[in-house]
Amino acid sequence: MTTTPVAEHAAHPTTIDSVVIRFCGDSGDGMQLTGSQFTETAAVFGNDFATFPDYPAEIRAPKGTTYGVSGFQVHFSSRDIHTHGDDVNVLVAMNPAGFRTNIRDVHPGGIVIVNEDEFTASQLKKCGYPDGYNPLQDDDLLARYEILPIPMSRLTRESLADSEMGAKAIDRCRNMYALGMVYWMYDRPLDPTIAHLNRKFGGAKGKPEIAEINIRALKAGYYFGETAEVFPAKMRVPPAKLEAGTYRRISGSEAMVLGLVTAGHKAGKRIVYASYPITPASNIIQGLANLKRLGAKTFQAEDEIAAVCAAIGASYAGNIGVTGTSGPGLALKAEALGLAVMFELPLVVIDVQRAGPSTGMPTKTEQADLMMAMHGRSGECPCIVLAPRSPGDCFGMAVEAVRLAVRQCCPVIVLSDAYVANGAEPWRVPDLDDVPAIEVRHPSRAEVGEDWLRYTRDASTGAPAWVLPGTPGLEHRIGGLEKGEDGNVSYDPDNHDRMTRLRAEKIAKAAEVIPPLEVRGPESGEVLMLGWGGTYGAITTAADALRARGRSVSSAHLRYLNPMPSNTEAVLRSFDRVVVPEINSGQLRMLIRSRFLIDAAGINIVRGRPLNVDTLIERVTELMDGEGGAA
Amino acid sequence: MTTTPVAEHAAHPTTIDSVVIRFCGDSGDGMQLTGSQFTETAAVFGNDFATFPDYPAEIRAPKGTTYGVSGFQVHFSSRDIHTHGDDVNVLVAMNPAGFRTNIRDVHPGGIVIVNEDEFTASQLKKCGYPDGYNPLQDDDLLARYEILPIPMSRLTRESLADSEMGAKAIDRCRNMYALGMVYWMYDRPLDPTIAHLNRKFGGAKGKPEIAEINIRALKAGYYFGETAEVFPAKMRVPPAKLEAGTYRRISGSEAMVLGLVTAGHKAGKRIVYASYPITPASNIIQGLANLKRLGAKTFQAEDEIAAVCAAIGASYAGNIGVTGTSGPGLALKAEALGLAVMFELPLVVIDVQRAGPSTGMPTKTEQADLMMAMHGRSGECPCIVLAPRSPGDCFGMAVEAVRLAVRQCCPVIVLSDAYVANGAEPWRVPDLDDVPAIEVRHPSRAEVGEDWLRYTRDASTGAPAWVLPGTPGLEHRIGGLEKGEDGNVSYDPDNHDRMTRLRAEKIAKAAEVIPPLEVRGPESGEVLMLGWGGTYGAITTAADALRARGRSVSSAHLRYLNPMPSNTEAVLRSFDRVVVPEINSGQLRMLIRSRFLIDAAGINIVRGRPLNVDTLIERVTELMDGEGGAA
Amino acid sequence: MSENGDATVSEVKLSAKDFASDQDVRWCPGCGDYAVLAAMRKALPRLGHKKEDYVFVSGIGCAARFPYYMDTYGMHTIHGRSLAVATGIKISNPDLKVVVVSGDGDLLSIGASHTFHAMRRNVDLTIVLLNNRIYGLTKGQYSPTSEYGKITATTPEGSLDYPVNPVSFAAAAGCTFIARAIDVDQPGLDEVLRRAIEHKGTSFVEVYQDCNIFNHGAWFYASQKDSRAETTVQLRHGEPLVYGKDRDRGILFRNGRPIKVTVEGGASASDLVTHDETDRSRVHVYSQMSHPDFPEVMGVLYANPERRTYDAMVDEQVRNAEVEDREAELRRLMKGSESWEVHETVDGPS
Amino acid sequence: MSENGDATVSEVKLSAKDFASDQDVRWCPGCGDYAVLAAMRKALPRLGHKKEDYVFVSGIGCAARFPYYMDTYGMHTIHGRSLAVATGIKISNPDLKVVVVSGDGDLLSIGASHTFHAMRRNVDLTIVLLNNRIYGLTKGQYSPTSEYGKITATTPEGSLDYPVNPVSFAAAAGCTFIARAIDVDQPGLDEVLRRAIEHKGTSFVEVYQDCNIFNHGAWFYASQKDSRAETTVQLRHGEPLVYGKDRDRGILFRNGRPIKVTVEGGASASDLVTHDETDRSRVHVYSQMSHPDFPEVMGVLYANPERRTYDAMVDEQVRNAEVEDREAELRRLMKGSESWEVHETVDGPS
Ligand SMILES: Cc1ncc(C[n+]2csc(CCOP(=O)(O)OP(=O)(O)O)c2C)c(N)n1
Ligand SMILES: Cc1ncc(C[n+]2csc(CCOP(=O)(O)OP(=O)(O)O)c2C)c(N)n1
Ligand code: SF4
Ligand code: SF4
Ligand SMILES: [Mg+2]
Ligand SMILES: [Mg+2]
Repeated sequence: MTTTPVAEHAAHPTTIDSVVIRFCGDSGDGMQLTGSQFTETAAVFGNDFATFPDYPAEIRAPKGTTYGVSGFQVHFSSRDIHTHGDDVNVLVAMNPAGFRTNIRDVHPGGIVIVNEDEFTASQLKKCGYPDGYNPLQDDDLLARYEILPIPMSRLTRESLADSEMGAKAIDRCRNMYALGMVYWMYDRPLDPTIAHLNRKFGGAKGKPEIAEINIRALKAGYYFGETAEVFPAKMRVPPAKLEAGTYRRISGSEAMVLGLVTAGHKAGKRIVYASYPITPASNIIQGLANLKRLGAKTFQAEDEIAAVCAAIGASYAGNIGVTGTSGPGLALKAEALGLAVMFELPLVVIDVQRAGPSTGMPTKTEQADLMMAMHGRSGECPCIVLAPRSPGDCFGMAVEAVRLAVRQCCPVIVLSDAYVANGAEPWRVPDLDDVPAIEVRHPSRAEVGEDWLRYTRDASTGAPAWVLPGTPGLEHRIGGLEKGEDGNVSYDPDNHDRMTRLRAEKIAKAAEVIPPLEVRGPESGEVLMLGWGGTYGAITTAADALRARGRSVSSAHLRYLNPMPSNTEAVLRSFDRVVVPEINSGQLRMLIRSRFLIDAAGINIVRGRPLNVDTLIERVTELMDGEGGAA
Repeated sequence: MTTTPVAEHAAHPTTIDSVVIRFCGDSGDGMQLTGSQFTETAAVFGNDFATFPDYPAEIRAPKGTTYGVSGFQVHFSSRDIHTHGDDVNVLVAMNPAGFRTNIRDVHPGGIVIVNEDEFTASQLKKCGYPDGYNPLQDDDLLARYEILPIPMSRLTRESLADSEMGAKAIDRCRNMYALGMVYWMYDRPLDPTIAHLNRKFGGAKGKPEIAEINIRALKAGYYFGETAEVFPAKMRVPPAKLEAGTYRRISGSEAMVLGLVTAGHKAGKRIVYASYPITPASNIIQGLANLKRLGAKTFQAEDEIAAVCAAIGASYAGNIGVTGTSGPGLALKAEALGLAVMFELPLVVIDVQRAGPSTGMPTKTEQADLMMAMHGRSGECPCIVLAPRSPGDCFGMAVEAVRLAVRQCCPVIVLSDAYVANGAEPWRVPDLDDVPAIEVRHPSRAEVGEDWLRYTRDASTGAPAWVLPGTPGLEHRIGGLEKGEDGNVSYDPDNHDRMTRLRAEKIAKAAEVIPPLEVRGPESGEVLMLGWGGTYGAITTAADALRARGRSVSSAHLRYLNPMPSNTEAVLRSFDRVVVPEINSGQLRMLIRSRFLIDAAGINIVRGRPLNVDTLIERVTELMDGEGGAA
Repeated sequence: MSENGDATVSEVKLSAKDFASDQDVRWCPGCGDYAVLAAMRKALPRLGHKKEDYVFVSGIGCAARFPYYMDTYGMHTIHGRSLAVATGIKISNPDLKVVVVSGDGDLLSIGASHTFHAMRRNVDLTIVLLNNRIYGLTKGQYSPTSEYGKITATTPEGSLDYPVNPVSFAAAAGCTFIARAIDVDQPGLDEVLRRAIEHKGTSFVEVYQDCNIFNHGAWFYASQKDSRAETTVQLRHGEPLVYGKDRDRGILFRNGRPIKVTVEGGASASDLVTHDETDRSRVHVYSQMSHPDFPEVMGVLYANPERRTYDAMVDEQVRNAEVEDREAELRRLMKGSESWEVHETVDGPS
Repeated sequence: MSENGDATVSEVKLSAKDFASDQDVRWCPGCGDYAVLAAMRKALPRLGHKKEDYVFVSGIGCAARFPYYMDTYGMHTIHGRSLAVATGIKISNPDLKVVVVSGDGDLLSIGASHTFHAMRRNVDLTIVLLNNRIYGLTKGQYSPTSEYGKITATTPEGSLDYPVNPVSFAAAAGCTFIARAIDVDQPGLDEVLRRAIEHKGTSFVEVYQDCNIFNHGAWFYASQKDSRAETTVQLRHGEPLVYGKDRDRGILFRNGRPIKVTVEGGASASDLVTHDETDRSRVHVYSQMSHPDFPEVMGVLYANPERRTYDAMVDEQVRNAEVEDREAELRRLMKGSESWEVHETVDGPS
């Protein structure tokens, strides 16, 4: 069935186990598409992979500027990998600005494929190189990297010389030309991309001529690799040995959307997702807006406050109210979260964290909203807090969030982040039957009997019932004022003290139904690297590497931040030292220290980027060898 | 000059050192006025005192209901006291609802003066007593308390029988009648109250006839005491031995207002106070609105977000921008506080805490916003946090807030609470000259030179300069996006890491200019009771009492919560055990544990009321004697 | 709930008492809110919907205590956000009858944006604004409807901002039902409340409400028996705008502006404006009629039952899209457009 | 700053270049924002105020990047809050010239309440709304001015809420200056920007701005050379509302509603409405004129320089109250109305 050249030319490529490749260029150069296509192909080929798309806050910053550079990194491997990779093995730079901003991430000796046609005096100047300087002639750089200048613009044009399409459309095919070359280098099939292009431009959109020139450019790039012999030997990254099953590529946002609708289905409820657009959370509302066929309702509110309030209203009326946002939006929702805590209604709140404070760096990642999620409300106002550790894990955490919100009748905050949401990995598609049902009960007058009060609690969960308006005979009022057990206003001092404790106990009780904290590596030893959220890959890889070097280092990752798994303290106490790497100034560390009085050390790097495995290895090694670390 | 009976009848009263008296009745019974007048008189007489006004959230709840009861407690003494007193020695109850809700706070053997005319069947029923029951005939109560039923309604009417005023106006004088009786009991001068009544109803308001009947009722009550011999012996509470100086009675809100305008004066700046009304913070905007003569500008904004934003704008344009609110309002301001942190402009934010979460119990006190003040914003977003410990201390803390905000160019959050704001105490009026000047500098182009950048930092403070629009040649842009040193947008990862650290260091640097933490009692020992905010009085009194009983207990009070005084850790480590009593679930305790890894224990009582001295003594004793305590 | 998306009609005959909850009413004696509560409790039984299908929603303020006193479902939310919560309720379950009752501060100051956007969307709910031109619960600060120059707790020298005109506000937002009534006028209240609740779409009722503690008499010009005939015009669809104790005065419109005229012997009545509640453009003219220059209009100013409601359309989009076999569709979705199989310890495909 | 509260007039002649900051402009190539920036840079030098007296304030969005590109003082605040910050600036220092530039989402969705209240107060500032009927910066979700049924990232089946009419909104808020222009019309922009900035009070300018990435062509009906004459009417005070390539059509008002007529040989021109920018009531009629039923009005719709500004009145109240000797007054205040002296170790007064 394969009509692409793969079968014919897969002669004797070198086999290697992992490659990190990064595509970069102007925001308009289609780098996100190129990267995703490469990923898709790696996925279908059977590699494990992890991706890191990185783009500017500007929609389409002026061409050729450094702040307009868009990048997409893919780490693909025949091993089980966890990160997008620290160092780049192959950089594809479509213009000087891309080259300039990305070259320092390339591993010494790495391959750098550049579109030399763009390295003109004016372009070089635009991205800030000194007059007369051309990095492609810089001996230092040439010595450090294997720089391959290729006239991609010209080659693309030539390969499409007979096309009727305009010059602009043709120039837009450069990314496919580049992708074709890279496919050749790594001995990849072209099929998935060809199919994608046909899907994208054929059918409804009805621009098959666009599909055609893109496919031709892709193939031309591939043949160039074959013919020109400018590239080092063809390389092969065999499929990874993953657990058996059906796999797909999934991004964090996609997994979150899927998790929500799955949870809704399992609860027999609609998801009502109310949100206000904000990077990097907008993909969730956009994803759900396309899932009306599964009963999801979306509401683009006038602001974040309206969004969370509408979600509260939706839960009150009997659906699963969910709201999602990023840090500044969560700050705005604080007051309404207090109301939800008082109401004791199910509510899911997703915070896709980005670099702050304030507007900060909206497209960059960070983990600095943990303390806000824990404590950012007036009064004693506890919520459940969860955090997915990887793109695929968003599915499970979304289901957990709904399950716990419904069970405990309280807000559950899910702390995702830009890296998790935008990144992608292979995901073993679970069998829908394996996702446990979410039990929902709405009492009727007959069921509850006469003595029942609105805030009578279930002894096992500590939560009151979820009573729906429309139920005859259970009319009642709820509010944000302190309430007695009947839901009416109470200013009784002892009642307030009791209610405060009951609300806290209810959250703590969730610990009874969450899985224990697992340790990767030996269950006791010198150092435990403890993480949460999107740093899972980096921490796990670093700890594995340290163990491979013979160091006594294990790792553990908290997906449940509040309450924490019941065995957390026991796990931590089994190690001489707990080290908490975070993309913040030490927020989980603070929780660990205050709860357990354990002198946890921190590795805190707040650069708006995922943590670097090498840096973690270095810092933990220093710490173990006594050279300090930010305790 | 004294025309009141005091001089004549001050025969041989018994001398005692302290009395706690509480007036209670319907919201419409004028109990707040009665209490303040008693306080004013105690003040002028020279007692030390502390007050606790306690009123319902409803403006004027239906007459006779328990939730419509308004109370005012005064503790006055010839000693140096710190709290409004746990147990009431004398309760004045103007109606059965007041009696019912307050009787349990009366010390066994205490005097209970009731207006027996109001103890009718219908009134008794309204406040929920069972049919046919009258507490004034309850033998248990009569045995436990010295209950004095007095027909105050009738006596007031009789004393004003010849007045031309209507029945309603006459009935409204009952509170003055009651006050007169109590003045007799405690041998107090009537002058201050008479002067007050004349001031209030004379002059501009022009209702001297109202003043007259009130004064007559007051005197009639006094003479009743003299004649009727229903009261136990007249008692005398001599003036307290306070430090020499000029004193006045001051409430927390008054002191806050005064502190702000004083700070403005010392900085040579206007105070621009932008706020949205909310209990119990509204008194501050209302106080400042009346101080236009001192240059204060007030702005009632459309909501709390607009208020904080306007305050930021005001600071930007060169005045001292201040905003004030209570918990739910602070939650709303979170996003804008992040902006102020990014801008690095001076800003003062006052949170008069009330019982939460959500709307909670708006007129009741609590200390549960500390963690929100510390961490309730997205990203790494540190602010300075201060907390006055008593009504008078609000003056000093307001001045400190302005001083630190201007010096460090950052938001300073002041955590007051309902108890501190509404309570009153004698306050030694400082000499204005003793309040140090607040240095403000706004650079000009000439001063900064050519190389200067907007976010160049002063080495000693870590803060950038406060540059004003209107300054020729220093035009620049600031924003909430991460910035380079020039203020322009920067997405550079290392810059973000650096800026995050610089903003944190700047806040930490404030520790260099704040006073050390002081210990009351021995500087080391078994237990240190550590507090913050409005619990100062209760903690101090409890610790003093424990020491008096020979226990090794000292106390210390943090007025600077972030950064903490540099000697904090040293102070804490000098004691075997640190106990942190708080009206929350353990927020300062959490900070102490995480920072210093000290196993601080908590005493956490969340009843919407100030802590009880006896309870503290009991709990600390238990703790020391090994009977537990909530660790 | 019925299948066809309408709240079903109650079979048992209910009375005003059935709509009274067991909670003591905690407003100040003499507060205008009592009258509105009484009118509401009386109006609902006659609409025939079931008690359990009503949800009263409010923000914070004196007015906002309203839900506690109705024996229906009720939510006392937070300051200014009632309409956002109410919108969520309707999106979630369009069959519920949602009535928002709150104050002028709540709905037009902190909540102004949500009020505006709910109206713009035409969410099917009723908004009853208890306008006392003051902040009651927080003890007498000026509100967005307070008159210019008002002396209040926060404005000892007089307020400096111009009041919002609630009717203009609603009209600019495209609200599909706009009405006005006075607390002491029970028949007037009864009519507008019932029509508002029956209206499909966002209905807005401004009630002139006396706060007898902090702003007593603010509406006396319109509410007192002796002056009411001169200071208000009761609108009736199809009837001319006539007012005055002797019904001898009337209103006509010229160049988009109202003009007061005297009706001589009823002859010139034909020149007067005939109220047409379906004509949105005249709401603007009505909004200009304010005391003391003009009598103020009372009753239903505007009613447009044609525009579809937001919640119904949201529901429709979803119902049109929904698949029969959700489970199968979900399985498909989970697999995604591209998936691949991994078998135990494979070593490469070729 | 001068003593009399007006920003002083610049002595050096400035050019557009002087108002350009050193920052690269980061909008998409072809974005309509560029034209507004160019017009602003050109307009300011001719107003004669000093550079340092301008503060440009914005919220968040593509449009909101504006301040970075002006070499004046500038604040890029947070989403929706620009007017609250700007109000604080003016209260603090009424002498500054404050110009707010932001997008339709920023000013009319999350920021709607602040926009409304600033206008209601008549704070002396200029609001330039860059209306592209879309959320640009967050990549193409529908905005409060998007047309009903619009297909966007969040509304794949079409949006369901009715758009805000910015002009009606401003009119309902009592805004004292209302104008409209199109990004590509430099003379039109120049006029309204200059007049808006010179206006004392809140001035509002709606600019039809093309987002050529997410909503390209939204305004083509009004902005394209070939159709503009038919789809827009340029307002000029005192002149009739005439439009059309051959200026052969006009507008008249009847019963508060606009009507299109053909002007035969210029004869019936006298029946046409003459634009009177001081007449607020006609803003309402103008706001009803929308494409495709009517040509849309451009230029200054309304200008009322009479109403005093909020910031000036706040300032005046304070200046009237301020005492000469602040120090003495403060000492008095500190002592309060009742104070007493304590002397060392006293034991009671009598
Ligand atoms: C977030 C928040 N801000 C402020 C308040 C304080 N507050 C309660 S009600 C109210 C205004 C009340 O005025 P209005 O809405 O007109 O109702 P009224 O009491 O006059 O009926 C305010 C400012 C609050 N509860 N929450
Ligand atoms: C509190 C908050 N919510 C949401 C966002 C995300 N956000 C940034 S700009 C924007 C809307 C942009 O639309 P508009 O105001 O019309 O400006 P444009 O980009 O179209 O010029 C949104 C939703 C944010 N930055 N902050
Ligand atoms: S304060 Fe005014 S509005 Fe509130 S309950 Fe009392 S009278 Fe009514
Ligand atoms: S996205 Fe649209 S509005 Fe934003 S810069 Fe690009 S073209 Fe302009
Ligand atoms: Mg009100
Ligand atoms: Mg826009």
